[in-house]
Amino acid sequence: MTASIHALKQTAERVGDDMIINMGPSHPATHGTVKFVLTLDGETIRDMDITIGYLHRGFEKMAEAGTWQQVLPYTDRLNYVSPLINNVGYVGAVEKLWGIEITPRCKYIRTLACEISRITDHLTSLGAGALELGGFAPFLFGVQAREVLYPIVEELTGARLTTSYTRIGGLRHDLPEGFGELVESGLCKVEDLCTKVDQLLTRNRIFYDRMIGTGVLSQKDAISSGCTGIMLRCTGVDWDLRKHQPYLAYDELDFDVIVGQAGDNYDRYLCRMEEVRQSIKMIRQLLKQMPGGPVNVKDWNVVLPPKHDVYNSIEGMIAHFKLVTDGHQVPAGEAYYPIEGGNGEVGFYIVSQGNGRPYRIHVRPPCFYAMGILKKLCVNHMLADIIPTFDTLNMIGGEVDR
Amino acid sequence: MAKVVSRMTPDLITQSYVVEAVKGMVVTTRQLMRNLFGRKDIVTVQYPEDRRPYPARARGKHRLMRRDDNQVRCVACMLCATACPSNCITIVAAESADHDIEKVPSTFEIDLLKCIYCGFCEEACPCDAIRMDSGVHALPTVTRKAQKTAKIDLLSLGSPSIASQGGQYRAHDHEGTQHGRSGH
Amino acid sequence: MHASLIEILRAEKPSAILGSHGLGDESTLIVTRDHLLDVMQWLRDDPRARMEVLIDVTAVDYSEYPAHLRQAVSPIDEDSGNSAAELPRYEVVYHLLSMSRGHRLRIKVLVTEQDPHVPSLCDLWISANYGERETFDMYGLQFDGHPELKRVLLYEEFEGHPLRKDYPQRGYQPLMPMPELVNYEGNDTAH
Amino acid sequence: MAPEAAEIKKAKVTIDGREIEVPMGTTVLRAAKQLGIEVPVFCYHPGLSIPANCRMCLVEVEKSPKPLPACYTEVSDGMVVRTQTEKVKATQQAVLEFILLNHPVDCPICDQAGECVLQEHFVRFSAQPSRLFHEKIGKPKAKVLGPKVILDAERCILCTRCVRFCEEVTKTNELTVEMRGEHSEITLPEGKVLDNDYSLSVVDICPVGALTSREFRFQRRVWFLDQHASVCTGCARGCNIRLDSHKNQVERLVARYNGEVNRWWMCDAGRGSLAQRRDGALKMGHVPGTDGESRQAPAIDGLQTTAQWLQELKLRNGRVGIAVSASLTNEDIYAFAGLAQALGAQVFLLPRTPWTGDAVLKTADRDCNTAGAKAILDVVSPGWGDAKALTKAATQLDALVLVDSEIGVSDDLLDALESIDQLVVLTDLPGPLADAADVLIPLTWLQQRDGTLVNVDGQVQRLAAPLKPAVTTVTPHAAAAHFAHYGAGVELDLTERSRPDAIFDRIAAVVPAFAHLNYTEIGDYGRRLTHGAPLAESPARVAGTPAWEPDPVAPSFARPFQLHRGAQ
Amino acid sequence: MHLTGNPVLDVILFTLLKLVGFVFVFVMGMATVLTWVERKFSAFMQNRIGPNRANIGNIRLGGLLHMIADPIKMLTKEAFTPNTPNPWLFRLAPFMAFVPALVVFATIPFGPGDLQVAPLNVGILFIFAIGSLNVYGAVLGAWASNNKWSLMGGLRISAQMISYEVAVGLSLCGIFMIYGSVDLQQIVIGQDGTWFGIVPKWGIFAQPVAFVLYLACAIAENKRAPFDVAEAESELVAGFWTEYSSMGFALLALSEFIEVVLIGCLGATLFLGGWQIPWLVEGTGVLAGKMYLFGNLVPHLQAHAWYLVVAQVAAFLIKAIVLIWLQLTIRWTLPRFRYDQVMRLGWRIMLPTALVNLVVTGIALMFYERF
Repeated sequence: MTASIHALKQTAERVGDDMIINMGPSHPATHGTVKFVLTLDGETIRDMDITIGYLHRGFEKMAEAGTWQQVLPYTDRLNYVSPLINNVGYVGAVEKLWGIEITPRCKYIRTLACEISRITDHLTSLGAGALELGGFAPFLFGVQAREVLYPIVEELTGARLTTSYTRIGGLRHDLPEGFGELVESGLCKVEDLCTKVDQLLTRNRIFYDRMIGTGVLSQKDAISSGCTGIMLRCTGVDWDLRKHQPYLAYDELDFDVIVGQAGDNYDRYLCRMEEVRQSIKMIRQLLKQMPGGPVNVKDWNVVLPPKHDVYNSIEGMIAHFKLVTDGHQVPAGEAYYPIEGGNGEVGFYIVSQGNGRPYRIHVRPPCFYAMGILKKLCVNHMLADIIPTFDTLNMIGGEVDR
Repeated sequence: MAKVVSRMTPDLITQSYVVEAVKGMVVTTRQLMRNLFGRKDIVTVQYPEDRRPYPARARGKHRLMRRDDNQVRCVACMLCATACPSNCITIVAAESADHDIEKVPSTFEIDLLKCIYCGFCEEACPCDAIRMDSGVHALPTVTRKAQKTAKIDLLSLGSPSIASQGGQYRAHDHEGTQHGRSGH
Repeated sequence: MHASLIEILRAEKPSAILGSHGLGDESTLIVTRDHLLDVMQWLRDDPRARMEVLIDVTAVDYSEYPAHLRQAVSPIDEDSGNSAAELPRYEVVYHLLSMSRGHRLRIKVLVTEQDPHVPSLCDLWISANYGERETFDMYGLQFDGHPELKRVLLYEEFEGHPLRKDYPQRGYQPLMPMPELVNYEGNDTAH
Repeated sequence: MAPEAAEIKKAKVTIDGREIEVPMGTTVLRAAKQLGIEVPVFCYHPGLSIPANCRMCLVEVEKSPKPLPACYTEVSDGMVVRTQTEKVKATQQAVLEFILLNHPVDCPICDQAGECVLQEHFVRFSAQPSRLFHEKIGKPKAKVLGPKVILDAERCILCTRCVRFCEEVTKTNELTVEMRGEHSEITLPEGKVLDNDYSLSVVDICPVGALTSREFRFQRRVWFLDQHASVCTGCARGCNIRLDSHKNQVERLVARYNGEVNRWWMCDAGRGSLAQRRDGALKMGHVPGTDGESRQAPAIDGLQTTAQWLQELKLRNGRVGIAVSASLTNEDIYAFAGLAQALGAQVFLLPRTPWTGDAVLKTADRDCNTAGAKAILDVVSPGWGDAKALTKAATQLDALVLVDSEIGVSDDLLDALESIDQLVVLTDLPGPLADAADVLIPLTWLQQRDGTLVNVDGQVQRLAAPLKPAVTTVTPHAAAAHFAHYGAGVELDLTERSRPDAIFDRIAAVVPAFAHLNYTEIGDYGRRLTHGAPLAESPARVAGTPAWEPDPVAPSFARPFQLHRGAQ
Repeated sequence: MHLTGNPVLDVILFTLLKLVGFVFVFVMGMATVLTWVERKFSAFMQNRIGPNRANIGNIRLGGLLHMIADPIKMLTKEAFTPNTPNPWLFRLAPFMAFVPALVVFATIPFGPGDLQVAPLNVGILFIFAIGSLNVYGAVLGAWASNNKWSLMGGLRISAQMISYEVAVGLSLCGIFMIYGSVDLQQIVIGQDGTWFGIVPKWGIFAQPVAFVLYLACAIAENKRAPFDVAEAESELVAGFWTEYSSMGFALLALSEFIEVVLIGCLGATLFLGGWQIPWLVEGTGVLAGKMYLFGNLVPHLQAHAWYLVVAQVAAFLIKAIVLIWLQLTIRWTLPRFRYDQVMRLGWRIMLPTALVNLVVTGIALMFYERF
């Protein structure tokens, strides 16, 4: 006890009049659980120590214990506001390593799922940002718009959040009947609600006073710190994996890469807003161009046989049994599969030892590297500026801490 | 190619606070009025009384399907327990008195606290014996033990499965699966 | 693109390259530890490479990897004097991305168990800071020259490095030692 | 067929473009195997004759119009074989389709699922949907063949391995094939029952789930099992086994190939030998309480009491005897021999009651380490006595430390032991000796110990402690070290933690027969003693086929992928 | 109205009656109802239903019973006191916040004549004087909480309240100048009648800028959104009341709502003509004012029909409620300022504007009086 008091005294001497204050881990603004130890000079932040890892669940270690398939539910919980993107990224990595070419319809449905998830991701960030700046109504409009999409996701996958939708070589389900109309009606509502959020925030001086000029990220820093996604594009860098290294069906879609100019919070807010609109546009195209055909590849070593084959023929039964008990026999090797997640590049780096169990799975979470630059964005700004900055960075604890 | 977002340049009107604040208040007041008189946009579902219909794919509490004679369809092959990422299924197999069935689960227990509702068990089941389409939520309980759902509870949600099994031929079977012997 | 980049590198820095392969659109380059900084600097700055972004830093512990398959992930040149069966335990894996050129490259460094030191890339990329901290946290590899090499996801008191293969799947650790609790009955100064 | 290197002519064959020189008479299958090329088989078993009836191993041979079975076709000089052609693949698919034609959709209720060769081959070589449009042929299911084995005739692929096993190995001829064509099935001839001592070996070699063990039936799915290499302790043969456990509970024993000891087989009695301990091993012993009544106590209490007694006896020069059984590991024997030296006590080596051996594997001697125990005692305590000597000496002993209760106790001996004041019994099983003991110390049992055993042929093999012991029990050599330290005031010449590897090093240094051995080098298959222990001619070693080949279809010991789930 | 026959006792009893009727029934009642209304209104604005679960049997009244359920809950919760050097200050703080907020209602005229609990001729000054005590509650509570976040909230609130006190005072000066009094009843009486027969002679029309300033500054003074930097939940957890639970929390929350009512009442009094009903009855105010000077209400009531008085009280209440509603709408529409922006707004925009407004008013009055 005395030792700690002594240490405290020393700290006090060292920092003089500064106040050291713990922000988090259970602080309302640190959604996703993170701790900032702030050295405050009045309201100005002089130093900032960021502690992450409160949500560390050992995803990468756990993944080594199960089969390739059993990793999938863990990926739901990485970025839990856009789980489908993680699902798609993970199976994409396995398929890349295995050299499996998925069917065109599967590609389109995965792209569709990704874009729906991107909207939910951005809306969460927009809404949470508004909430933290005290705007409860825009927050709820954002969340409502997200809530329009979650039932659609549920209709598609069977769960709102813990989707576990993709399968190696395909998908758990095909699109349900009438899905197109369902999505279209949902998109209209989302557009309407986004307009409301826009009306409430974008031109409001209280709002833009807090957003413009805070959390300014320079292009150089953004690139050097490995920022991707909105964090990178807000600085004006024209880089979007969907456009520049297209995967799935993105090269068949017409959309724009949204970039900002100043790299401040306001730009990030605007980029997110605009990306929601772009995603809506993409979803409409996807539904229009949706090809027919099967969703799963026709290889019983990759995808479980159809149920009626399993129930009624020994061939199907055996294939089913082996795939469940032994897991997918992914050939030895390594692969890195990056896709554009809600916050930037989500990359799965996988190493296989040639059997049913992953040897190593590593996730490259976009926010993790963005957290590395947060200190630079906050120091010498006001305490209150942490809130919009931290929000537009959109840290997702599940993804950063894994 | 890239589209640059249009940043608003603050002008006198936006800088005066009042105009945009009033505009915002118009938005909120409009919602208020719409909902106060007519509840036009209200999205809240009064949960226990009103329920949103679950989609057909929604994964709820598990249920065990039955055979025609109401016996449990499960033959304790343990594929669900194998596929389960959270190890929540406990099955003990036993010899069945029915010579045609041979193997039945004497215990089939799902710890719903451990379950993550991923649906892998339903997907892994080779007998259409376990399903998660019951549309029932796992409700909270006071003790942990109460969440260990036993076979009888799971069966109570079940219904006869129409899927044929073991190559057994039935008239209302799926198309194209008319192979296999008639049950012996 | 990749192939040519690897060829250029092999020509420019022959002593730095231990091996390489290209699978699909991915290329892997194994670099000697001594030349890591050099190669990385070159990759970042040379106009032919222009890998502006260090996308990711991680490591893999190959101690339980089947030796006969190791060549698939560690493409060692046959004339380098190394054999896949005797490769060191750890590999630090860097993923580089060039946004202006649109290509990617994986760089690997072999690290032995006895001498787990790698030069830090913090001077080249800001992202190396967190990436190397995480790798240190999970594998206990030392990144020489890192400004604050401390745990990032786990707590300071954590013992061991969990992603090493010899760390048990269910390794229970005592949680953080609690500081002395204030006894509100006895120590409450207010009463 | 045993290769006589000098006379055999060599033949050059090309398999899949790779050339190899093998002796004439070698089958294509073996030649391919030497090249590391795997040819799938069902009916072929290296320990049995070759019927070539499953046709799974068909390969293309140049100049042959039809594919030939690799298992049966012998190489000839200049032969060109292809195993990966489209034709071979089509053949394999056709064979699998044919085999599966009448195979029931039984995987969910089949014990073999998970280690079934049919499953394995199907996903690797076919994985095609069914084209069957007629009813499958029904055959008897769950037909009891004998006390241990049950047959599901529908699942049978008629590889006839079991029939050949009964003909060629046990020579009991219980099984036969009846009927013809698709109606063929394995049956017992009238009046016969599959009750020979090796009946469970047919379960081991059955590539599918047609023959299953009645005891193991439906007990556990095989992919949940943790597999451990170990040695059977049922008799002096020391058959190599794979011990499959689940949650530290023995589920079954499977024969593990060892060309020097048991090849592919093991007897039913050996498999049954663990059941007694699995179900009824002692977890608590007893010590005399203060009121004269004995009270239940864990091992540590018994150890302390005994050490105290030994100390007192030492002060008053009491006579102490130490009786060990031949079913202890070398390390245990050595430790107790060392203790006897320290106490100045006489050592007695007591055997179990023998049973009837047979010509295949089973030995009459039921002790798993007779050879090792004798080799060590001959050197360390040359004057060791047998059961008769103990009966004679018992009356003069003040105390007797008796290790392992499963020794054959005659009534004479039991009477003699009653005259001993302080009878300390260390054992893993309850029984009359345990009841008679003044102090009873629960021991870990053999499959819970790490240590070495020497089999009847002088093969030193290692038990690798596949199971974890109960915390209330103690290993014998640790007990000996405890007695020596606290009872005799002597440190045994062991390391302080008395680890078996350290003791083994001591044995190797002291006992000449072990001199060339090293604990870590014993490995999964054991090493021979050079001299010291008798080397009997093993029936396993002279029985014909070369001894270098494990069953190609049996699930190998180290499965490439295994779910270790719930093991903790 | 003869209550006892004894005029002195009558006055006392009548005062008590006003106290109960206005302060306890209306103000407290309104504050209590506001706890529900605020949630219900915000819910409707955001397409929700809002509180509706509290019930007696099957009677829910749309959640109105939450007003009863909440105090019961508050009362039965643990009153947690943090490990603080001075728990008494910690306990005192809610009262410091609550009592002044309630006391100032004494001078609000909620009806003509004597319908004012304490007819003070320096009414508005009294309100400022007492109202500014309010800050002590927040500051003491913040400091006594022994919590850095609370302390920061306390620091922010003290600076903010003191700053806006000036602005709110200055913004009202124009009103005093126009109506020539600081007596609230006089100001209300001054707002009788219309200009050009259409526009009521209300403060809001005479001083529109002052009205906006007043509303903004008063909300800032009351530290409600968008000026709630002191309790900004995303920055300071809950600012100065982070550590409060049970009735301490209830009092702090209630005092905030009482101030909402106060801002509404004061705004109605100063800018919306108080209890005046424009176009309908004119001159009653003047008459009532005269009556008041005699300290006896009885002739007034006799002179005016009772229903007119009731209507005027109702008019006042409705005006107050409209302003309260306005505050709620602002609260649920706007995001929050940053602390330095609040201060900048207060000193660099509000204060100069108020001063300019004052000067312009003065000049206008000068011209008005001269010509």
